[in-house]
Amino acid sequence: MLPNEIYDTLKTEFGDAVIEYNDQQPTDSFILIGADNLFDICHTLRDKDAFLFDYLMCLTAMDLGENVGVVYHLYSMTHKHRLVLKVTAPKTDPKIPSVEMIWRTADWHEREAFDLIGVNFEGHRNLIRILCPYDWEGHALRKDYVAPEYYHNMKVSY
Amino acid sequence: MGLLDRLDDPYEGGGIILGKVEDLLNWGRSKSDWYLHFGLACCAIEFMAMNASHFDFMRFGTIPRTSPRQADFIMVTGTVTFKMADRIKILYEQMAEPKYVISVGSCSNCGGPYWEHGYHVLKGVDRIIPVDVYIPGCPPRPEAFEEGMMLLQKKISHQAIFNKRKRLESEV
Amino acid sequence: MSDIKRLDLEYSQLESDRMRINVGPQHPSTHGVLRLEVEVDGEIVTEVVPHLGYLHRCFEKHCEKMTYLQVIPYIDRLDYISAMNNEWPYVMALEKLMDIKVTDKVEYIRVIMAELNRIANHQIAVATFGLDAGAFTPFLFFFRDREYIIWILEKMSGARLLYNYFRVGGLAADVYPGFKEDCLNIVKQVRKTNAEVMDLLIYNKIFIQRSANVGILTPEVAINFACSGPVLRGSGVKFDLRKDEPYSIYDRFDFDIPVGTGEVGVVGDCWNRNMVRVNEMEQSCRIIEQAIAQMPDEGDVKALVPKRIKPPKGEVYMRAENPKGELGFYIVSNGTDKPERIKARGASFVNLSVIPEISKGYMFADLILILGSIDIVLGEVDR
Amino acid sequence: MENVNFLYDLLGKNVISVLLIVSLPLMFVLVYALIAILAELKVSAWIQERLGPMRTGPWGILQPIAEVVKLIQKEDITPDRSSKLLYNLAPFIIFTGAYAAFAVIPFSEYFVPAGINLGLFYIFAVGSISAIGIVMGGWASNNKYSLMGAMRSVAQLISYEIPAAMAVLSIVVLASTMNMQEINKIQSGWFWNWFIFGGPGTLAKLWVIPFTLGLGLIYFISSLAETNRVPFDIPEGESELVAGFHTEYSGMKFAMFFFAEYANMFVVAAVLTTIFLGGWNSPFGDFMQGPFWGVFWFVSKAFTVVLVQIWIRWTLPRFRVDQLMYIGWKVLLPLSFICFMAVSLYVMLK
Repeated sequence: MLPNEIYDTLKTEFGDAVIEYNDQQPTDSFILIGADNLFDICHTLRDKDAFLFDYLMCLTAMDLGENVGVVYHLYSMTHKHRLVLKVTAPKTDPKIPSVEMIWRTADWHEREAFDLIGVNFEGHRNLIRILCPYDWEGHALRKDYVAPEYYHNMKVSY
Repeated sequence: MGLLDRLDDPYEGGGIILGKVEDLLNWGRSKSDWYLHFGLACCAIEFMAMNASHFDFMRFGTIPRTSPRQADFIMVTGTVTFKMADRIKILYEQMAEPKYVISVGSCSNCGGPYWEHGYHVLKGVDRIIPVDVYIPGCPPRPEAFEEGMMLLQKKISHQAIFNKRKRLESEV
Repeated sequence: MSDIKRLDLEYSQLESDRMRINVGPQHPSTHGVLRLEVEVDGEIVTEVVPHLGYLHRCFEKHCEKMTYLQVIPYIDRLDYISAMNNEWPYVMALEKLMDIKVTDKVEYIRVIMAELNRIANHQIAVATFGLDAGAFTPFLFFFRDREYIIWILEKMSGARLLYNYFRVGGLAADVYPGFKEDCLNIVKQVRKTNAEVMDLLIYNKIFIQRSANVGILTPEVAINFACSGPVLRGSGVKFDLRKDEPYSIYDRFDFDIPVGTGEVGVVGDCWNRNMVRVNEMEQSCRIIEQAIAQMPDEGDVKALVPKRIKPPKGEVYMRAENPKGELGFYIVSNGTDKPERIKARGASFVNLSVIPEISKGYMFADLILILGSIDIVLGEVDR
Repeated sequence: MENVNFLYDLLGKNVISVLLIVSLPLMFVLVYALIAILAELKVSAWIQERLGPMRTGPWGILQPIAEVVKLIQKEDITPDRSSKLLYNLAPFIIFTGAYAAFAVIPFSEYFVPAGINLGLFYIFAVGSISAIGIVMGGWASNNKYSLMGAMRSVAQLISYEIPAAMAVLSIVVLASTMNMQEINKIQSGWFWNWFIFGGPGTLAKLWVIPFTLGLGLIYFISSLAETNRVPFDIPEGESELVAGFHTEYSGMKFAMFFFAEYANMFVVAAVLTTIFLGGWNSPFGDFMQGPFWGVFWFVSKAFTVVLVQIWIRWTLPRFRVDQLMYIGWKVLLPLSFICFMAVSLYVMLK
C-alpha cells in the first residue's frame, strides 16, 4: 500500500485527527496526525489487515523551535510497505501519547526521547531517563540547551 | 599495609644490599603486571586485538584479572563519561597498592573528538585518577600499546622504594 | 502420589530471600559498559533491569554542530567493530537527498568492504560468545584471522578500526594493486578457520548443552521488539534488508539468508542465533567472491560533488543491514551544510531491549550467554 | 610400616629428620607451584599460537618468580565490612587442606612422609577441609559474587567427592589395602600391572579392564571438579562471577589461593598416579626401577596428568551449575557404582 492510499483510508476513518499528507521530494512522504488520536491510529495501523505495520523501525523526537515533534517510521513485515507518521506538541507542554503498549520496542526509544528532548509520553509505564544519569538536569538535544558547569564536582566543559 | 611502608628509611643511604633488594622488588613489580581491563569503547576492541596471537600482550608478563583487588594496573580504554566516572574512581580505590594507571586513547587522555560538544564526556580520566602512562591514538595501534607497556615497566623499574622522602628532597 | 503433590506445594510456598546482583558496568562479560541489575533466586534469574548510558558520547549533539562530512568519523565510533557498515547508510541517505549516482566500481568496493567488515564483526561476535561460555582458545583463533582482514581494510583506508572511508558520492581512495588476490586469500582463510571452530566450539557437546534451549526468542516477540539482524533471523524470520529491500547492488549477487533452523535446540535460542552468524560469514565469503569477479577495473571512485555538502531541505530515513542488524539514519536537512537533526537507530540498542523479556527464568550463567548471543556494541547502544 | 623413609635410615628418628621430612614436601609444593604456573602460562600460549611470557629471563622462565616477588609487595586489603577473622583465616585453611594431603603421598619407595595405613582415607578427609576454607572466604568477603562462588563450590565439591571416593574404593577392593605405599608395591612390574589395566593377574582380568579404565576416567573427571578446573570451574567462572570466592582477596592471601589451587591439582594427580598409574613404578619392568628413579617416574607421571588438566583448561567451555550437578549425580555416580560392582565381582571370582 502506498502512503497516499493509507492516508485516504485513515482520513475516512479518523477524520480531522489526520491532519496532512506531504509528498514533496526529496522528503519521504509522511502523514501528520494530531496527538490526541495517536494511540488509536497506531493501533489501527498495527492490527488492520490492510496495514499490519508490526515493525516500528525508528522513533525520533525533534526540537522544532516552538514545538517538539515525534516521527515514527513504520514497516510491515508481511506487506513490505513503510510509512512515516509525524506528531507535534507545544514545547511548553510536550505531551504525546505513548505507543509503548503497541510496539514494545518503543519503550526504550520513548525513554530516550524523554531523556534528550523532554517529550512527555503519556501512558508509558516506566518513563525515566535512559542515557544520561538519573540525576541529570535538562534535556540535552534541545536547541537552547546549555550544559551545566559542574556535574558531581567534575567540570563539564572547558 | 604492605612491605613498602615498613621499609621506609631504617638506615641512612640504604647501601648496596638495600639497593639490590630494591632492584629485585622493582624487577618483580615491573615484570609481573596483572591488569584490570577497563574496556569502555573502541580502544577496547583494539586492546582485544593486542591480546590476540599476533601481538600477544602476555609476552610482557601481564595477566588479565577481572577483580580490581588483584590487579596491578588499570587500563582505561575508551571514553569516560560522567555516569562512568564515579565507578572508575571506586574501582581505582579498590585496587591494592602499588597501583598504576594506563590511559589509552585520545578520549581518556583528554576527551578526544568529544572535547568540544560532549556534554556527557569527562575530558580526560586524569581529572579523577592519577595516570602513569598515556597512550595516544584514536584508537592506538597495537604497537602503541606495546610502547605504553614498556614505558610503564621502565617507570616501575626506576621507582624509589627505600628512603623515598630523602631522595625526593634531594631532587627538589 | 498425593504425598508428592503436597511436597511440591510446600516447596513452592517456601520463601527464599532474593538477591540483587549488580552485573557491570565493569564486568568481564557485559561486552562493554552495560549495567544489568539482576534479581536472582538462588541461581535463577527472576528480573533483569538494564541500565544504559555509560558510554553516552552525545553523538546526536555532535551531529548538529558538525558539517556533513565531519559527522562520518563520529559515525565510525557508533558500532566501532563494523565501522564500514556504519558509514554506508549515512552516505546513501545523503546521496538520496542530493540525488547523486555513484559509479559501479564504487558500489562494488563498498560491497566488498562492508562484507569484509561483516566477517570481522561476526568473528568477534562468535569469539566473545565462546568466551562467555568459558572457551578461550576459539577467541584467539578468530582474532588471528580478523587481523588479516584488518590489514586489507587498513591498506584501503589507512586505519585499523575506524576507517572514515566512505564519502558522499564515492570513496576516500581507490583500491591498491593486489587487492583482489588479498581478498580471495582471506576468503580461503576464513573458511578454514570456520571449519576448525565448528569442531572446537560450535558442535562441542558442552557448548551445545550450554547454549541450546536457552534464551528462546519467539518470532512474534522479536518483531514486536523490532529486533533485526542475526537476532531476528535466529528466531526463524527470513528478513534481510539486502534481499528484502535491496539497496546498492545487492540484487546482483546470489546468496542465501541463513536463519535459525533448530538443528540443535529450538529455533530462537542462543545456539541458533550464534549459528546464523557463523553461516553469514560463509555467505559474505560468497558475496565477496562474486563481487571480485564482477568488479570493473576502470572507473572513478569519486563522483562530482561539491566540496561543501549542502543537501536540499528535506528528511530521509535510510537503513542498511549492519552485521548487528538494521542500522538506520534519519537525517533532517535544513538546507545548510550542517544537519538539523540526525537520529541513529542502532541495531544493538533495539536488540538489547529484549534482554529483560527473554532472560527471565534461566540461570545466572545463562544470562551471560544470552547477552553474548545478542551481540551488542555499547557504542551503538548509548551513542 | 617401618623404615619407609630414607631420612630415618640416614639420620635416625629424631626431631631433625622429622622436620626435614615435613619440610621436603613444602619445598616441593613451592617449586612445583612455580613450575606449574609457568607451564599454565606457556602451554596456554602454545595452544593459542602465542608465545606467552617472553621478557622475564630467557623465554620468560623467571615469570613465576617475578609474580611471587610482586605479590609479596602488594597491599593486603581486608574489606571494611568483612568478617575479619574468617576472612583472614580462609586462605590458610585452604592451603593447609591442600598441603596436608602431601603427608601420605609416596614419592618413592623410600620416601613417604607418613606411611599410615589409611592413606587414601586420610587424603579424602583432609581434601574436604578446603571446602570449609572456600565457604569461609566466600562468606566472610561480604561480596555477592564471592558468596555465590562459595555456594557453588561447596555443592560441587561434595557431589564430586562421592564418585571419586567410589573410584578409589574400587581400587581399595582390588588391592585390599588403603596404604598407598602398599598399593604401589602391588603394581610393580610392567605397565599392564597398573590398576588402570586391572592390576596384576592372569588373562582372566581382561574383562575387568574396561571397568578399571572407566574408574580411572571417573576419578580424573571428578578430580577436575574437585580442583575447580575447566570445564568445572564455575565457582570462579570469570565470565559470570568475576573471580568467584576470591574476588576480594589481594596480595599474599590471594597467592595462597593460587598456590593451593596448584597444590590441589598435584594432589589429585598424585592420587591418580598412585592408585591407577603405578605410582613410582617404572612402566617397563625393572628398567630404570629403584628408589631414585621412583621419584622421577612418580613426578613425571603426575606432571603429565597436570599437563592434561591444563590442556583441557584451554580447550573446553564450561558447564552450567545444574548441568554440573546432573553429571555428578546422574552420570558419574551410577557409572562408578557399576564399575565398583564389576570390580568386586572380579575380586570375588579371583
